[in-house]
Amino acid sequence: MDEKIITKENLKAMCSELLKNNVDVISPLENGYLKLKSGDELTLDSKAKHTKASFKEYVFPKTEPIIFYKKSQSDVELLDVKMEDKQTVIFGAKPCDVRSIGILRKVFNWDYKDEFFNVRTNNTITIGMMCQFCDDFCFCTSVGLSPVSSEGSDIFLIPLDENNFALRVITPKGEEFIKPFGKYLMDGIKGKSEAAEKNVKFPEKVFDSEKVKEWITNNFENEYWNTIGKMCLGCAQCAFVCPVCHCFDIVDEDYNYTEGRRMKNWDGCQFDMFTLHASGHNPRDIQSKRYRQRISHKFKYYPDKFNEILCTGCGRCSRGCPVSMDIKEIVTGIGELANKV
Amino acid sequence: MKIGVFICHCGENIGRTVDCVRVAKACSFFPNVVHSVEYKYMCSDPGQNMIKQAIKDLKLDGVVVGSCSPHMHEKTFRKAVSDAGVNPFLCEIANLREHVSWVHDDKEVATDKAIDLMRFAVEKVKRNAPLKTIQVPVTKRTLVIGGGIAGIQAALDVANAGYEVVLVEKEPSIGGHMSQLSETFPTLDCSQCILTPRMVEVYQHPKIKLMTYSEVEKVEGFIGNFKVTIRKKARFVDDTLCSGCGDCAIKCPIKKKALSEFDEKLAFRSAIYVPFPQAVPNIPVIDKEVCTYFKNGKCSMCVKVCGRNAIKFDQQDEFISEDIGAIIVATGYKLYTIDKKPEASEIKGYGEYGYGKYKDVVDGLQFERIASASGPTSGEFQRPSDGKTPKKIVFIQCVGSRDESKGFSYCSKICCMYTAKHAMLYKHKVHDGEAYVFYMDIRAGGKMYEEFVRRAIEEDGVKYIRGRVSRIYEEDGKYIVKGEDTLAGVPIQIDADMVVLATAMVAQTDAPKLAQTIGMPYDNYGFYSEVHPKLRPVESSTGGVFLAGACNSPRDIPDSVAMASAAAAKALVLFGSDMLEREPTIAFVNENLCAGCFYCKKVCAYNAIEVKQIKDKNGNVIKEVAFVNSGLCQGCGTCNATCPSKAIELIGYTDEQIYAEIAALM
Amino acid sequence: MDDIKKIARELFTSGKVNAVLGYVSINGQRTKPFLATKPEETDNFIINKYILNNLTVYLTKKEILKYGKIGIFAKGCDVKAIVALLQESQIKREEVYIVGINCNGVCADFDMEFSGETIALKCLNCEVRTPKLYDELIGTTEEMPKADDGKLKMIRKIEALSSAEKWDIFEEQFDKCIKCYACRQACPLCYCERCISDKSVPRWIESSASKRGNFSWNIIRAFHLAGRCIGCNECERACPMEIPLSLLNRKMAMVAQEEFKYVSGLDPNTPTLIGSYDLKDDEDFIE
Amino acid sequence: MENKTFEPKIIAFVCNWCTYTGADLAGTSRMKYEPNVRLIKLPCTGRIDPVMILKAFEKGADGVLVSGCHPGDCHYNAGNFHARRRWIMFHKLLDFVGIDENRLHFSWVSASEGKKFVDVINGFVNKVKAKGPFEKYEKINKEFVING
Amino acid sequence: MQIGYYPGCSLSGTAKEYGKSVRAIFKQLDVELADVTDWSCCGATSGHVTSHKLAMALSARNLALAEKQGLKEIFAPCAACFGRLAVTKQELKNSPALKEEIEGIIEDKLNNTIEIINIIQLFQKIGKEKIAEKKVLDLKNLKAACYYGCLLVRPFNILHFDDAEQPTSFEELVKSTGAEVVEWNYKLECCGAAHSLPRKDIVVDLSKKILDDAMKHGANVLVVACPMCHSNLDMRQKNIIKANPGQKEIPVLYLSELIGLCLGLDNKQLGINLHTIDFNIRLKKNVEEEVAK
Repeated sequence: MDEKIITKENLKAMCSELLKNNVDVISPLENGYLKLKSGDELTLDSKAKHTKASFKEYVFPKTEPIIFYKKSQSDVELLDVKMEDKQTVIFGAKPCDVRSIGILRKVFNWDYKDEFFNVRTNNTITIGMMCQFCDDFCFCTSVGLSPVSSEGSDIFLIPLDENNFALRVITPKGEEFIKPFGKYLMDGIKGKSEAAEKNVKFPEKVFDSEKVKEWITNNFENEYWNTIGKMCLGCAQCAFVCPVCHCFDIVDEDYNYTEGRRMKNWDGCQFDMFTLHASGHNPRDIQSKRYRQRISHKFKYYPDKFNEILCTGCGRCSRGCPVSMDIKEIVTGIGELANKV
Repeated sequence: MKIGVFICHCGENIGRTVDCVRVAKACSFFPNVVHSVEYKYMCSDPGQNMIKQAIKDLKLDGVVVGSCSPHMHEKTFRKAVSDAGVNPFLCEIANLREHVSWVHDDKEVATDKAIDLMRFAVEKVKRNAPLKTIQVPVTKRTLVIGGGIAGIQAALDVANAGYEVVLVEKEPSIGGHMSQLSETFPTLDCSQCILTPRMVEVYQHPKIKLMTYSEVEKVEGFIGNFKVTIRKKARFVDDTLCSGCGDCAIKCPIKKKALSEFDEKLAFRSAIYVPFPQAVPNIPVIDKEVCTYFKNGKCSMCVKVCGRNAIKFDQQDEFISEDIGAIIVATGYKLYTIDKKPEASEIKGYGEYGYGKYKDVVDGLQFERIASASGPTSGEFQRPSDGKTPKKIVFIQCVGSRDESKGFSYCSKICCMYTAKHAMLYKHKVHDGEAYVFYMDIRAGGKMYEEFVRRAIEEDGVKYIRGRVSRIYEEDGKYIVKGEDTLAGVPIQIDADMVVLATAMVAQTDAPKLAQTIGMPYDNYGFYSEVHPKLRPVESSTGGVFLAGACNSPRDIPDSVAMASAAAAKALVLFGSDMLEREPTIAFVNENLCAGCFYCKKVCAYNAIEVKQIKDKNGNVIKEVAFVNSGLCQGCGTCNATCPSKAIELIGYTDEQIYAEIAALM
Repeated sequence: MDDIKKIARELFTSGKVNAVLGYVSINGQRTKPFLATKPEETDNFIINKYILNNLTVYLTKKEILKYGKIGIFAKGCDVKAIVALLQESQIKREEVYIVGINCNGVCADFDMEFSGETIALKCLNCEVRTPKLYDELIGTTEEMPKADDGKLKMIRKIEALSSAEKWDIFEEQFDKCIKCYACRQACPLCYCERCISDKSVPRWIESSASKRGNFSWNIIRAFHLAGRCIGCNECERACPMEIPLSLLNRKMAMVAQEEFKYVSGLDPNTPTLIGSYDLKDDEDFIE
Repeated sequence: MENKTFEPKIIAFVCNWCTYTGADLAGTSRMKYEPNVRLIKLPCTGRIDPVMILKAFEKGADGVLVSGCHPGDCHYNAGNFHARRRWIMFHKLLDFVGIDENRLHFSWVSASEGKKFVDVINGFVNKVKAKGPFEKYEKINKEFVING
Repeated sequence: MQIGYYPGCSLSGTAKEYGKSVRAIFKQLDVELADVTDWSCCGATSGHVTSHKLAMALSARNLALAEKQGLKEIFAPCAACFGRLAVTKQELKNSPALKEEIEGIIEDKLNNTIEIINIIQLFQKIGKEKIAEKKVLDLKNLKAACYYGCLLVRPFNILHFDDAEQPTSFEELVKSTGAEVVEWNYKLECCGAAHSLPRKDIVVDLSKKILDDAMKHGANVLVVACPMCHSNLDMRQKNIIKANPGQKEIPVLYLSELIGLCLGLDNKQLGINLHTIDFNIRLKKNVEEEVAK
């Protein structure tokens, strides 16, 4: 399908129609990625700062039951969780967010297929949008993305002016999705969207991820880790707002004497409990080791295993860090060390 | 875990309102329950044998009995379980009688509640740990606090059994209130005549260390192992040198500045003084407040007359530490103060009786001194204002007692008797005198007591008027006593020469302070609390601390003496073994989790939390954590609740156990 | 402001400390905490309106403790945390060298112009602009912009609501919680070896970021800080979900003051609020 | 809908020495009271941790009762004083976040106050009955129920 | 200072002079008395012996009116009114159920927050300093026996402002006028109260004892703060004298009148001229001479 043009009004109308059809529409608003209540709420501001958290919550919830159980005197009965078969549309997400689903899909479908993730993502249409925001924390270009990257989007929007967007269909799923909305689309004008893309300010590329990976491989015991890691407070803010951090913990919770649920909860590698063994031993006993793990996982282990950097350069973790630790600065530092070698 | 459940019908007591069969059946479906039965009397031998047999046959390692209150039969069932080879602490009791069958009518509802309580207990027992009682050694020395008749009796009993006693008295002499009394009811024995030999016996007893003019400053430790610090107040007289000749007091120029405490302020005493001639020890003290030497350094008459150079103006308070196994508290009482409002604002004084305003309105102890042969009037009945013999005396009972609006609601117990005695003593000496007693009820329960009161009324002609006095005022040298004769239903007015108020026995002013020092409970009135009013009347709830006499509640001499002997017996029971067994319900610290904030230490009433340093292999201190002294810990669990990360847990009531009980609600 | 770098350097050269906790500038006004372990590492030290962090949080962290005696730059409010840590035996006075900062208020966040509009709420009515405890004092106190205490107003407003209305407010706020524990980690007084929320036997606080898990966590967090919280508000600043945690903390501080005349963090020798008692404590709510 | 009257579930945390014994006394005196309360015996009110109260609500209690020895009568001298201080803070906190004061009741019941025990139980049960089920807490409890 | 004022029936009837003097002196002392508009009977005497609830409702109505007027405190000079209002307040506070019922009867809501104060409390509020400041003449010739009667400091479990058996606050106030106060025994004894009508003989007997005791202890004036006491001691004094030949007269003043004299007001302004027993001429003369000076 050729590139089309759609007005903001029509995008809103589209949303309203989706909502009427009982589709969940998620879009970045001032207070984060929220479920819209009406199409009018849609802002689609490509110049807006990143929301505090990514939309990860909607494909990989902060907490969800994965099984229910009923205990009797000698037995336990297990009951599957019925997933709601409901379509979700993520509307107007930044390229660095949209990309996350593709990265996550790999880990959730590697040895064990995570049905919860798969059902949700299969039911999700992602409508990405070109990003015109760039601050000191952004570094998507250093991890192979860009503000105009449509990778991961089913449909991609490029703002042309206040009211008009170029609409590019990226995947067949997107094509299928947009069909009923043909009435809202106008034919595109050649070159207009490309010109808009050219105008976008790209963040400067600050490190070479290959070199970073190589340095990490060879510098497990480097003093650098200690220097940067000791200021970390050990919360999981960075992991929980990150579009691609995906660690989780599984706990059982009774809700009465005989019945309960098994919950899958977000977890974070910066917690001291994360690697605490039952014996009391903790291989990552101090914060700098935990911080090393975070960086290594993102820039070495995950790339090694899945050929994907576990980072989209969105800079969220840095913006929200209570002690202003900046992943961009830290990995850039690694890059510099790598260059010196 | 294999748990056996045993439901007791308690004859019909439980069975009548709880469907025990249904409870047993329901319990059989609880996870881990492998055996669930009911029986008529679980505490009977066959009942206990059922438990033992089931433990053996089914290899049970947990037992829950649904029966009466654990306060009744927990020990019984624990013992049965223990006999069958299972740790006694793996047995839990669900209270199906006091808390269910006796308090509910609806059988359905009661049975449901019983099942719930059983579930709580099953869930708890699953998480019980096998525990061992704690063994602690016993120091076989007794501290007796208070040298009144109760303290004297207790000290003598313990000492005569062969154990050392430290007797601490805050006044310069032992003897207490009994030494102030004239004669005693109902026999009219001379109080001092029967008391003094006992005082001397204490003084001469090789096993008794007597410390007068001393106070307990600090009590550390626990049953069998107390460490007590005693403040020996400076007497300014060296007790090792003084021969008790009394010359100093005779020569002391201060004669009319200090009122005698012993004579209840009806007479003067010198600045250096022995409270009364028969004092034990017969060693004077100097009253710093009135002594001229201490005021301006000008007089030292006593130093001059003392042949043994025993006067030591530079003497300081001494602190003496004693190792003690048992403490007997016998601190006695004081009389209700009526001349001014007591500190507690809710208690109003008896301003309308004019005590403190009219010299001839006196309280019970003052009248004792007036009646006493050793008193300021040498036993002659003279009224304080002008020394005239009172021809008409009004006695008013229940002043401060049985009167919620002005004093205390309790009955002071001895006043009926001492008033009858007072009136009788008066009538015996002033034959033409008239004695009126205003009373509310006459309470004369005791051997020969009622007879004694009848004698006062019938033989000695004391006039008893049932009613309260509303007001006393002076008119022309007479005291107009206005009241009501409730039997006749008429207002009554008596112009008396003297009025005696039967003021109540109340707790010592500093009773709460001592209670806090020792760490034992006291009631709203300031009397020390016994563990159980019927079955454990002489034990305080603090282990190893026993009570004797009026510090526990108002009581007379025979009761005090009996109680003192009982307390002594309790101390001796304690000394009967070398080691003590204690419930293992104590706190325990998980040192890995302890962050060393020491909130546990702050809330511990027993100083049971100590600071322990955790060191690495090189001996460097890594951190400081809390450590529980298992001897001191009494197991209240306040530390457990206060600890934010639950690094300290109360064994027997762990968080896990309590959680399990809560979770068993639905 | 005094020559901050010089002061910091001198702490090393005089041998007073082995490491110094201070603020370094990132770009212009933004600052971040930094532990200098060598004199030359103090070159970027700065004091400005954006020294938002409460550095005392580091005083209980193992990796920092190993340096031995630590120098710390501390505002009055931060020093309150030091006082609380002293009360709770977490630090030894002689192990910490306090460079007290006479404070004229800090900005609510980075990237803002400092004014009466943007002053951090905790700075309003601050009574410890000159720290209560220090070894050395720098700076001077000057006039501070005045502003409305919005949080206090909000507390008063909530107090006036019905139980159901209050519940709805907090249910909505707590529901946002993702259990990242940034509030806990940023809190100088959350130093437990193992937070009760991380304990699983028994699990008093469910670890799920479910509604009830979140409710328990937020209530117990506030309760464990009741009478202890010194009001630095780092928890709220750290919260990525913007839960107004200070409402609870301040409410508890208000109760402490109203009921017990207790203000935390003023005097290391005062008995702590929880851990002590008075015979005359309020009784009216108990039957 | 439901004709049956609402029977609240109430958990009581009581100390062993006073209130539990007071409840025993109510029993031995054959006094009758409402059957809705389930006692959990603890050594002392000092042992009562606010997390327990919260957990009781979480487990479906419509009300929580806390009771121990009168001030000054604590078997452990000061456990109830420390408890009282904690409760002051905690009940104000719960009130602030919207847990109705009528659902959390504090009382002193001594070993000799069987009658008071009965009054406290009946009074509180009636109070909670008047309030109805704790729907607000039920709602957050039922966020993830078996396929519901 | 403004204060709510509940005069009660006596002060406009049998105790007119009390009402008159109260208004006069508080004006002098810069206290504005804001009358409770549309006030009705307080429920004393026949009220509360007829029906407990009627008495409650009557007082409650007045309290509700005062609340609506925005008054925070009301001053009731009559000891009986004061007692009824204070008791009602307390009882309704103790029993929410009763309060609800009474609210139903009076068809009005009651916050029940109003403070009720009697004349002594009001003087205490104003302060002796204020009286001293406004003092015109010293009443040093007066030897006053202060008579509390039964109601002034009772019921003590509600009042708490003075000891019910040994009160001293009245004397303290009277001393500030310069008058000497005598110690005597009958300051709390019963005057016969409402027996005034059905059993005059009882009043004669009881009140005589009070008068005698006061004179015996050297008093030349009796000071009261209750209309009932005043009528028994003043109005019935003639009967007492008639029944007891040789009985001497003693003038009986209201506390407000005594203070009024001290503030320089004259007999007429204070209504002293309305008394049965003349305020002793010699005393009056002394007072007038002082004024002249």
